[in-house]
Amino acid sequence: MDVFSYFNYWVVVVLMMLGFFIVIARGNLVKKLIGLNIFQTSVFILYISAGKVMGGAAPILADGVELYSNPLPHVLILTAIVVGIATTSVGLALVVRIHAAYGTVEEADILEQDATC
Amino acid sequence: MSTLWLWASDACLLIGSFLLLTGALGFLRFPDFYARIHACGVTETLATGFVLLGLLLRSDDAMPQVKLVLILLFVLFSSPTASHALAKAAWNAGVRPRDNSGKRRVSLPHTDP
Amino acid sequence: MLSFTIIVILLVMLVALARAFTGPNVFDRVLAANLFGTKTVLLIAAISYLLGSPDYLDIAVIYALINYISVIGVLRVTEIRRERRQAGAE
Amino acid sequence: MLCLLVATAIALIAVRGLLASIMLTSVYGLLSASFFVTMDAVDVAFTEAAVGAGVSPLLLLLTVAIVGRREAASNARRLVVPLLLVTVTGALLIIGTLDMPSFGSPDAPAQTHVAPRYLQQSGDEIGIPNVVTSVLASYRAYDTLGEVLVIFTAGVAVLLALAPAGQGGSARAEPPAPEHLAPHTILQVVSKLLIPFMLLFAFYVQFHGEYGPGGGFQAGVIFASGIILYGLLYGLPTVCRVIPPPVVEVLAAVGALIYGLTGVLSLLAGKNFLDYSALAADPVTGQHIGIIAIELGVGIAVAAVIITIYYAFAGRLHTRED
Amino acid sequence: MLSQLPLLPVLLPLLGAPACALLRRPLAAWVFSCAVSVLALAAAIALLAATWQQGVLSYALGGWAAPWGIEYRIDLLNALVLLLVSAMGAAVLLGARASVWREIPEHKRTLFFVAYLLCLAGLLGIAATGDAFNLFVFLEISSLATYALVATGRDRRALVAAYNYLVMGTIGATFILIGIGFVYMLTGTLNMADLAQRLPAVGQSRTAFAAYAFIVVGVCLKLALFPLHLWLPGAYTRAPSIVTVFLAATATKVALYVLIRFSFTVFQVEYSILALPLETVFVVLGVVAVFAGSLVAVFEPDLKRGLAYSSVAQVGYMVIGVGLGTVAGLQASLIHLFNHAIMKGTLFMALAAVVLRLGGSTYAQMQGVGRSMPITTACLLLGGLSLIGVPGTAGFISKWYLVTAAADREQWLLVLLILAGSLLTAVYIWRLVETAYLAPRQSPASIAPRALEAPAGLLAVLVVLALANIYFGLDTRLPVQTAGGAANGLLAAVLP
Repeated sequence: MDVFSYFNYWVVVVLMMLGFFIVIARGNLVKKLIGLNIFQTSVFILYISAGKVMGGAAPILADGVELYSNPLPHVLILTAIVVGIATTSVGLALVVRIHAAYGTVEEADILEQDATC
Repeated sequence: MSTLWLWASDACLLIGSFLLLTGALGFLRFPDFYARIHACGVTETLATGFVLLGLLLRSDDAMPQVKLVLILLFVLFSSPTASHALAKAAWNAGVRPRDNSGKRRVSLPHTDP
Repeated sequence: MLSFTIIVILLVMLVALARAFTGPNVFDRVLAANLFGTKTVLLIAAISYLLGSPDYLDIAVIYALINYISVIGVLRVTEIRRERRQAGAE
Repeated sequence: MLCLLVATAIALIAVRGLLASIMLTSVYGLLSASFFVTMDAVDVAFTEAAVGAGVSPLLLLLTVAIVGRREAASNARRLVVPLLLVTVTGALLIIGTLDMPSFGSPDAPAQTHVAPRYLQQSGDEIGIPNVVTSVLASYRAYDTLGEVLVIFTAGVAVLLALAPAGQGGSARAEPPAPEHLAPHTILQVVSKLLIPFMLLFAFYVQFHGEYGPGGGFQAGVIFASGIILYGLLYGLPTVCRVIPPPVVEVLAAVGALIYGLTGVLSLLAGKNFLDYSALAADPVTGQHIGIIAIELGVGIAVAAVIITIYYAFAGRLHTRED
Repeated sequence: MLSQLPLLPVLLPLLGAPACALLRRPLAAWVFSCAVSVLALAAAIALLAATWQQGVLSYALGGWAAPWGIEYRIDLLNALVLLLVSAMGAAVLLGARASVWREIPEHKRTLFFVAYLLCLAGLLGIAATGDAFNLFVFLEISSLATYALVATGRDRRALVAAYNYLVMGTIGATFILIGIGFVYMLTGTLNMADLAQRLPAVGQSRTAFAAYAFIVVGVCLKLALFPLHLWLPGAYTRAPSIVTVFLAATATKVALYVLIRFSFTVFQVEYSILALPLETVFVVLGVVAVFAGSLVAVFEPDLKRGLAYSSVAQVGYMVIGVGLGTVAGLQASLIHLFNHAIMKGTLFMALAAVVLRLGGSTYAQMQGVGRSMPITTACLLLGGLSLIGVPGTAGFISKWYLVTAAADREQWLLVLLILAGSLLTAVYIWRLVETAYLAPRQSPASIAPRALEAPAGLLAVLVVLALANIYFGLDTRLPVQTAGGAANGLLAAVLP
């Protein structure tokens, strides 16, 4: 049980790091945003895992149910999801503009163009 | 809920699961795109129907039943439409069926990797 | 029986994921994503019965909607690209 | 389930080509949403399904349609530093988890300190069964106002980045060359059947949020998705005629203002900002009115902003070729 | 109305922004945002006065008491930062018209002001809130608005700068989110005051350590502390001049506030300074930042970019103050926070005028600017002197307090290094003097001969800011006493 109790968190950590890796290792601007998305979603999973109560029900009050999962992380993550999609959309808008200005969305090509002019 | 309903539900779920598995097998093993879309398209609609029916037989409230029927209707509408659109788009994009040996039978106007 | 169905669905999802990964072309991936979506609908529905809370069915409805929209979205987008490429070539 | 998530993420690293990545992102969204369901986070699953598997892949798709889906091979030299960084961060996180309360334990501080009050008393104080909605819309209503403004900011930011010149700042696209829409009869017919149903469902979600999963945000997303579907099939000019972009932009601001003014109203009534109990003689009724009002604001703002963002991207899609 | 005071500075711009979006005419939008920001400033001044009189003010949003609802908790520190941010926000906006009309295309101007108000509201919200998660939400409002504002720069490199800022900023924000999540798991609360009570019980656990580490790294990304500063020069250089003024004067200051708040209020000093080697980490990073930033600034051909690097250096000074971990160090840090906002505001505002008239801010373009734009250049120079820390200017006061604080801890090497850093500053400011006054005007014909001085609105604000440098160099009561009170308040609970 003890190992299992952390297994959940560890998987989340692995997920976060996979997303984080995509963000910093990839040169494609769109792919970076995808990585950012994965990174954020994994943090959401961390929060939600923290709110789970074994044997609890969804936090919608009903007769005869005593044990509920924690509603607070759910609320926080609802907000965080919105923040995530907002960031993604702004990032994508910038990518579109960058593509219009440079004709490419690869970081290396952009750096090259900036260096030459 | 009587045992009879439960049995019926189990049977439906079993058939549904079987269909799902066959569909997945086809999706994994068939040689080209059109065969694969056939495998999923056919089994998917039927399997979804059976699984949802199985679930339907398990519930005794009105609201979940209504929702299940809604889902069922929606899937019945959208799934074939999506398959159709996909196949059509693939054809327009120049994806062509292959024969048994895996070679392209129809020459391609232009490729789209 | 319910849990058996859930396991089967998870299995099918794995297959779809494998196909989404291997491709070979875009449409296979779209198909895989579509399959994945419909299987999620079933999964959520089944889970909601396993946990005994029919509220979850709302989520299944959403999945069905979203799934359809995203398939259409992918198709339209690939099409628009092709049209524009052709327009550019002419 | 979690292993499936890991598999998807690894696949995302391995796969090249943006379209495939987007498909996998969508799958990732679906999977994490399913995971949220098993964690009892119904509302979150609802939102993640609509956003993670719906809106954000759609936006990514639109972007890829504009910028192309090729992805250059990454440079092997560049991998060392990221790997190092990731390993260090990951190790720190693992260390961090070691002293955590174990997973699912009902005795963890998170479960015993603040949350119990929501579960035990929101029924009396707010009077609606969905505790997530009570916390979201009343106890932590200010966060939610912030959330609405975040999405409003995103709309402003996207417009600021993508607005074409000479049109008063709105994302109106000139009608592009006639689109080749002929081959979509079946899709159009079926979708026409489905879209009203979707919009209806959005309203159901909007007003059912007090009793079950759902609420303004989810409803807004669903509503916007329906409109986007319409736009995808009938072309941007058609949908712009039905719902003109300037109207949507005004609605986005109005939605945010409805929320804010609900708060100001309670302020004028002598209570604190967003204290809905000032809105009616009976505090619980006041809470009801307040929650309905702000959820409406959230729904309008979210739907309007997402449609605006869609217009901005789709406008780019059509006008770039000149 | 008095009981609502803590809310007003944030609420006004927060609701002003969507209302401003309804205005179609850019001029109306500008007037409206000016009105809103001036009102917010008035509220912030009243708030500071109220805090002096009544001590800590608490405001329960939604009428729900603290750990259950969100709380605004205003002590001297909050009030100081609120005042600073709203004052700079209002001042910059008042002087913004000419520059914005020059640099932003017409159809984007209304939206520009909306984004500006949102950014202001976000920063003020961060400074006012007493709830950890609410801080994250407002951080994102201000960040998103900032990305949009930076991206409106005319150069296409502004887009890349904004994108890089977005990626880094989001990583930072997500790190903060992880940290807050860990803390929440440990204590079950998000309210800062409540956290401060409950954290000591679990303060020695590895989870708390990781949480603090993530929050610090995340905040330092926003703060642009030395190794994490990579986004700053690009963003400051490429953003429209007005945005640069605003960001330089406020954004990093608010980030520093967050760092201080989390280190001293939430995680408490014994945990953050004494039990961990963080003292050394902060001081070393600060010193490295001072030298790295200043050295790059010395060799930079573009003054705007040079000043951006100088911001990296100045952040270093502030972090040194935090790292000293004494009341005096913290006070010095806060004074510098206040003064640096004023001097960088002056410098970048003057540069906005220069860019407006000359089209660029490289040393080559600015040759002989002292003769064509005398008032602007005088203000620029005044800001520069203040940056060096010449006696009689605000910069001298902050350097003085910093050196005294370091001397108190008997860190003589540190004292030496701080003074050496000032010397480097003097080098690049001298370069400015040389270019502006001593160099022959490059080609008199290419620059319009007369009427080069900046337009009156901009110039008035600029002169006020420049005089503020001198005023706060002579009459130091406001920043010194408030900072002292705030530092005492932060450390009183934990230091004997």
